[in-house]
Amino acid sequence: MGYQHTLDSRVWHFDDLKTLLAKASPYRSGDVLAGVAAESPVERTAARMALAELPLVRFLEEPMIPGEDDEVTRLILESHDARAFAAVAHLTVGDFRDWLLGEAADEATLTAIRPGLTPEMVAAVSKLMRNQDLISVARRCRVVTRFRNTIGLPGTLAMRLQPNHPADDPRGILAGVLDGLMYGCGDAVIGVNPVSDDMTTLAVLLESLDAVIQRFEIPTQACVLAHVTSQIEAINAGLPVDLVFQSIGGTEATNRSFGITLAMLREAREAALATSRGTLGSNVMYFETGQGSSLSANAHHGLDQQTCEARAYGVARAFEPLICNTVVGFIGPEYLHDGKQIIRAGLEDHFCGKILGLPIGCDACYTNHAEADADDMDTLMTLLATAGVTFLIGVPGADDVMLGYQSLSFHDALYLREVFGLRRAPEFEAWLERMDLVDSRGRLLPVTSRHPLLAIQT
Amino acid sequence: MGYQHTLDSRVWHFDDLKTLLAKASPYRSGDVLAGVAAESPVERTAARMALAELPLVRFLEEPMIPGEDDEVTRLILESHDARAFAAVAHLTVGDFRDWLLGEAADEATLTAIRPGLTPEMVAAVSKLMRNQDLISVARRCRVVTRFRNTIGLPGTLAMRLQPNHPADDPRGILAGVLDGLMYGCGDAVIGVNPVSDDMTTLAVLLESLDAVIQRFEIPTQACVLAHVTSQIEAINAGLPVDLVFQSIGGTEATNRSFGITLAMLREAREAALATSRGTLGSNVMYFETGQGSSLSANAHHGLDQQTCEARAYGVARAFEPLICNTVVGFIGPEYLHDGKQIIRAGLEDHFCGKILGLPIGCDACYTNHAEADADDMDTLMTLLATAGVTFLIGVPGADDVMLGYQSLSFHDALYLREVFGLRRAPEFEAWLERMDLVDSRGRLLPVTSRHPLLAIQT
Amino acid sequence: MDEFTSPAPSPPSQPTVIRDPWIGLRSLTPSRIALGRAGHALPTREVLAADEAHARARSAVHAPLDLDDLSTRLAAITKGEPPVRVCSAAPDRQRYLLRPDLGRRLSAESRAELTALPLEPEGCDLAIVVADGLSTTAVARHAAPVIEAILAGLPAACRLGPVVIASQARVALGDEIGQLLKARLVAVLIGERPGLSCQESLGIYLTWEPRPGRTDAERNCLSNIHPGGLSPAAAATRLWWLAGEARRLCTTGVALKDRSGEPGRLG
Amino acid sequence: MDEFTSPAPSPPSQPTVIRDPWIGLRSLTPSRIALGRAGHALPTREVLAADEAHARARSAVHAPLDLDDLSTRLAAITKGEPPVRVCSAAPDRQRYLLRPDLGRRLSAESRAELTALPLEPEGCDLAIVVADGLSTTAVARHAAPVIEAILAGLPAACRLGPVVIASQARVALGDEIGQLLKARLVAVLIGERPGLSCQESLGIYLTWEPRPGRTDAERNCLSNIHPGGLSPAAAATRLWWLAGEARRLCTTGVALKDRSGEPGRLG
Ligand code: B12
Ligand code: B12
Repeated sequence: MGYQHTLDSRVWHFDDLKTLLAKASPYRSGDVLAGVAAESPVERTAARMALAELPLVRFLEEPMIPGEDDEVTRLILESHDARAFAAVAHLTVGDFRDWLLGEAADEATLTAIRPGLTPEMVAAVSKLMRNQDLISVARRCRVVTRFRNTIGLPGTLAMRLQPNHPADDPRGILAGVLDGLMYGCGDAVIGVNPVSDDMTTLAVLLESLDAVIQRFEIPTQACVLAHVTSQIEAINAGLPVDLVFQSIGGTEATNRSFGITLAMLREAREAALATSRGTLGSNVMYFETGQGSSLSANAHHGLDQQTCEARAYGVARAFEPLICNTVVGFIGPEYLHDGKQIIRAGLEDHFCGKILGLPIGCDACYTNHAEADADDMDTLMTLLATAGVTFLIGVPGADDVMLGYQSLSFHDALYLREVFGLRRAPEFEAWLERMDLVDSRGRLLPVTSRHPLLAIQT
Repeated sequence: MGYQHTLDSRVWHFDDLKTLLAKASPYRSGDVLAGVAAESPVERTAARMALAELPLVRFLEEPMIPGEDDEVTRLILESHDARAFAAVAHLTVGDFRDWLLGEAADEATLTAIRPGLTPEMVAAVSKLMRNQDLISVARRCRVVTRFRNTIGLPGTLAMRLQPNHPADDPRGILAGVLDGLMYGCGDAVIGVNPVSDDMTTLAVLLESLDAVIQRFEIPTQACVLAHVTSQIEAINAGLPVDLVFQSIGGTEATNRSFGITLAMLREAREAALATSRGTLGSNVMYFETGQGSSLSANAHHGLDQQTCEARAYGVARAFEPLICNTVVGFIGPEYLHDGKQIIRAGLEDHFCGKILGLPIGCDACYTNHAEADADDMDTLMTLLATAGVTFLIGVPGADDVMLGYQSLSFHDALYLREVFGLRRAPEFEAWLERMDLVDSRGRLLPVTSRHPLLAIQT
Repeated sequence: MDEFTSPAPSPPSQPTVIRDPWIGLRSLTPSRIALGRAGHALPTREVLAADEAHARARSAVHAPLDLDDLSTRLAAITKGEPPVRVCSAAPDRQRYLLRPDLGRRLSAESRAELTALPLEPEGCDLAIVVADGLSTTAVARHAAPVIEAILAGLPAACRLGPVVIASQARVALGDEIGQLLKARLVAVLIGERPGLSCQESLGIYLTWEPRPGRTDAERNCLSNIHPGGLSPAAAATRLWWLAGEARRLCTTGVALKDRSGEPGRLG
Repeated sequence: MDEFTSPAPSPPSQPTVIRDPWIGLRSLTPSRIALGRAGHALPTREVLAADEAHARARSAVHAPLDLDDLSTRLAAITKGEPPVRVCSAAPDRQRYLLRPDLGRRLSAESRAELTALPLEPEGCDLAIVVADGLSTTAVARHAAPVIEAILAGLPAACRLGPVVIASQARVALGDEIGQLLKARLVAVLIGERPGLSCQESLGIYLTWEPRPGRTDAERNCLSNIHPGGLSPAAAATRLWWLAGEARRLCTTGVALKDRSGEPGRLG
């Protein structure tokens, strides 16, 4: 079915729903690369206007990727809850934005409608929202998850501690872990990306992180971000796997290019649940996503990259993860060209994830081939904290020496805590206080060289 | 005297202090236009490193524009307070940044050192600060001023209501005033830019604004932003002038191109003080500034535009204004090319103003020839609110129909109040509550067509 | 999956947009008042309207000027020579936007052409420069009627110089042009930057004894000449009032206050 | 005015930067640990150091590759023909960065050249492609030693195809090259994106039966080959282990798990 809008006495046609959505997206290098972007600001505006008038139900009637071709579409449609949708079923996309910004959309209502919202509806409305809208609606959403601590409580911000090392050296990694813990980071997860794909490295890293957590009784969880198949193998081999990680995308073909299927994710989740390692809850999955991966894998079916991304959240939420984050500026300028595009995408991703009910965080980051810098990250993290982001990622000095990009530093988390009065996951912060690392208000205390954690390597 | 720094075994030379500061500035179209910008990121870094090692006292020893040539330099040096400076006199610019971010720099200390800081020192340190630093230091500064209400209290954000009309029609202007008041704006000032420069228009507008304020007993102040000489004439003619406005720049030659001298500002202030129209205090001046005006007037003496801007704050604070704002994206892309540059400049200006002790606000804005959009304004205003900005400017629908640019809308102020819990000047908010426009928490109430303010035109 | 068309369990009661009861005041101003709100935010309708206006305003900055058409119309009005066309030193729009210094200087060719113009030795009293500035639409629509109104008020003793059309021009380009034309006064009619609601606003900047180096403090300005602002007739009236005072005081700028509105001052 | 040199009334007591007592652990990792803090922020020193590194990393992305030098060195190592040079369809660095699709296809000329190469009819077992990727420094520094180590471990039965140097190349360019060379396996040595601390990291991507359309799930990867990461020797050992398994399983990618580290698995 086609769509159209008359602007300035010119009629603009849009062949189908995915074209309409793509043309209504803010200017973005990845959509230009895909050839789906609007060709002029006027065409973009016409698409946005046509989109505003589209009833939300159209997204149920016209799947953008046919279910026959795509298990993600099937997952989305099969899990759609018509009763939950009823509260907004009469709205157009434009009215839905107004409704979301209005008083009716309080925390309870937003929670209630989640199962009725599809990723495509959410992507669509986000395209009509300004940065401020993305912030003000997201901050009303609350998603709380638990494994060994509680993530997502009001007034909190968690941090993934990412202590990567270019040779997977366990001692080097522990040095990074220590650095993060001393700066009060690590409640979301202590998560290492292994350079090497081999099973021995995986085993060594899993055991070494587990040993630290056990020894210092840290109320947090570890993760080694190998391929999900390797992690399943590790669980089966009896290795200590807290969270199972996987990169996911918003189409079946993207996931295939990542070497995964939904069945594999199900298998992984069940394997992890069976080990019952979580003390407070059973959110055992950790996902990463990011705009551009579908296009990069030539698996976007003509969809714009932000709609693909929202569909990845549709995948993620089905597995009740403890945490899920967009790695927003991670791939490069071909998908998000500069700081402005990264910032906008970060806010969109956070909004879409939150409103779909995901415990979504963000790896606020950029590569050295993109037109971005640390100022852009300051901006993005400040906006995300305002929007109530669940967690962010911290790397020593913001410099990931293995992945070759800049995320946030542990210091950045302290800035956000000071400025917004944000606390950590309560169990983790209580531990920090017990360890004399923070005071009762969560602020860093001075430490001496005799602090017990400094014996981490022994 | 020259400066130098060795980087990667190459020695970088900087002829003098102004060259060093200019080259240490973030990339900015205006500095490129002036031919003073660093020629490569490496040169910029070298300049920043050299600047970090420069003792603050150098700024007292080496005025960037000789006092003989420039009354602004003289004003800055003559009003410099060596005792207040003593607390930081031993620091280099780099250490000064560290010191500002440290615990020693609490509100009281920051207030105490103000008279010891020159605009150049402040501009210099801002060049070593990331966006987050500009935010976290600025938010510790507090500047409170009074005329008919109290501006700058903790937890508050004031708004200038800017109801311009392309034909100076008083009824059209009142419609704009009403719109702003109904949305809870106007505590900083109700300030009209007249299209016409003629004295009759000035008189009509002054009387009409005064009549509204009197009739509804609004605890706020009005201003008609004609040239200061016209406002002095208006005062002398007995017209109701609350605040005296003037655009100012950071060099004598800039001010000359604006048709003003410091003596004229002194005369204006004295004339305004003599009328004793302020009920709570005697901050009678209103200034606007903005990066680029010195270069535009060919009056920058080879200084970078941000240092010129900081010097304008040196001028402003000498006149104890009620409010002063940078009009940050107002002129165009030749000075601030895009959203990123506007955002950065806005944060710099706010930081520099605050730390010098100015009640500084921001006209967060952009023109249609710049590479910026409403998303950038959302970002900027959110960052500024985080930084504790004194006031912002609101225009109906963000569209100034006379000046041809976009500022913020009254709605934007509501967004900031909701997200950050920011209140208005207390006297003004109490009035809004008395008028049944807001509830006890400052949130907008529904109104009917019988609301007394709607009779504003009669 | 297809229950979504079944009756909603909690049918919506509140409207999604809160309306502002002072919407009737819209006739008084082109400002975007009484827009209503979605919660605290601008309603979708208004966000999109602003969006559209932004796209339009941005393209107005780049719209090309039909020089031939304008020349023809101006020649008809002045009933004389077709206007002289000059270019600033800014070679194209992109550089014009980023290099105001170039927009304030004549290109070498234009300077040569103006220098070579056969002028009265004693010069002229008023030179009119039509400059594209930031809005060619403003110039295309209003330069001709404004000049017509100006000519209609031309005092007998006033010698008018040639009309000049300047491309990629800033206000200060009139200083160099005026000097080369030996004008005692130059009036630069220039396209003001396009806004969301009005993309055709014309300004007039009047400078006494124009020459490079004049500051803005030494000019007077009439702004917002367009259907919603100052009319051509009113602009011309004010212009002649200011021109008269300029001649009397031998200056323009801050020292020359516009009192044309004071009773008895006009005409 | 010159009292500023007089003794400060409140002389500073605290240091401006808080140091981290675990600074000794720096020897264990190239990570930026124990940076200390100014209040909660990175100290000026570290902000500037990161700044410098950023400038350096950004220029590394654009550093040109000395193709002649690399060719000569590779020819010396392979003791054979100089490597074949090809270009992707991305005509320059700027387009390479924004058009990964072009970086994954051969230019028409390069395709024609490869097609015209005189090849053994049965093809080869392993083709090695040296691709600039995002870091020419990585390639310039480590491609030669890595290839030397690979050749040192070359099993007797393994027929090596010509070495190809590919400019403006992405990983997947190896699929087309490998297919044209009739290679059963292609190893793409590629410059990984430069980071703040390391701008010379080389990656190897191994693909069984390369042909356009292969997904990343069908490759194996060895990453971070540089002095602080994997050594050329270790990379070669792993590569041959993976190559052996690939031949055995007739696949690379997710289905092929690297177990070279398990006791008894290697050698
Ligand atoms: C960017 C990147 C990604 C992007 C790729 C998208 C893109 N368009 O670039 C995303 C985020 C999607 C990604 C995903 C994954 N990645 Co990755 N990725 C990288 C990274 C940071 C840079 C790659 C690079 O610069 N390539 C060079 C450029 C010039 O060439 P390119 O053609 O543009 O790059 C292609 C390849 O890099 C490929 N790719 C990316 N990751 C992986 C991983 C594997 C195993 C393979 C075969 C290919 C591959 O994707 C790109 C597009 O085709 C590297 C780390 C590094 N320092 O290099 C890790 C890295 C290669 N990835 C890694 C891993 C483990 C993964 C995942 C398997 C994680 C997971 N558990 O799901 C997934 C899935 C990979 C897949 N099968 O597609 C590991 C590989 C470890 C190993 N020895 O096998 C690395 C080394 C990082 C790490 N240590 O964790 N990755
Ligand atoms: C941009 C702008 C400025 C900028 C100019 C810097 C710059 N590089 O552009 C800044 C912020 C510095 C500025 C300052 C002032 N401005 Co102003 N400005 C404008 C604005 C918004 C746009 C001008 C434009 O598009 N010009 C066209 C472009 C293509 O040409 P340009 O060569 O780049 O522009 C030059 C002129 O615009 C000139 N200029 C700018 N303002 C003024 C004011 C006067 C009186 C004069 C003679 C010249 C002048 O500065 C520019 C650089 O030389 C207009 C409103 C409008 N809708 O046009 C008001 C406007 C022209 N300014 C106005 C005023 C009052 C002022 C101030 C006197 C305010 C004050 N009290 O201090 C000051 C000082 C002006 C001076 N003597 O220099 C009034 C003029 C009213 C009148 N009829 O006289 C206008 C109409 C706005 C208003 N209604 O308030 N302004």
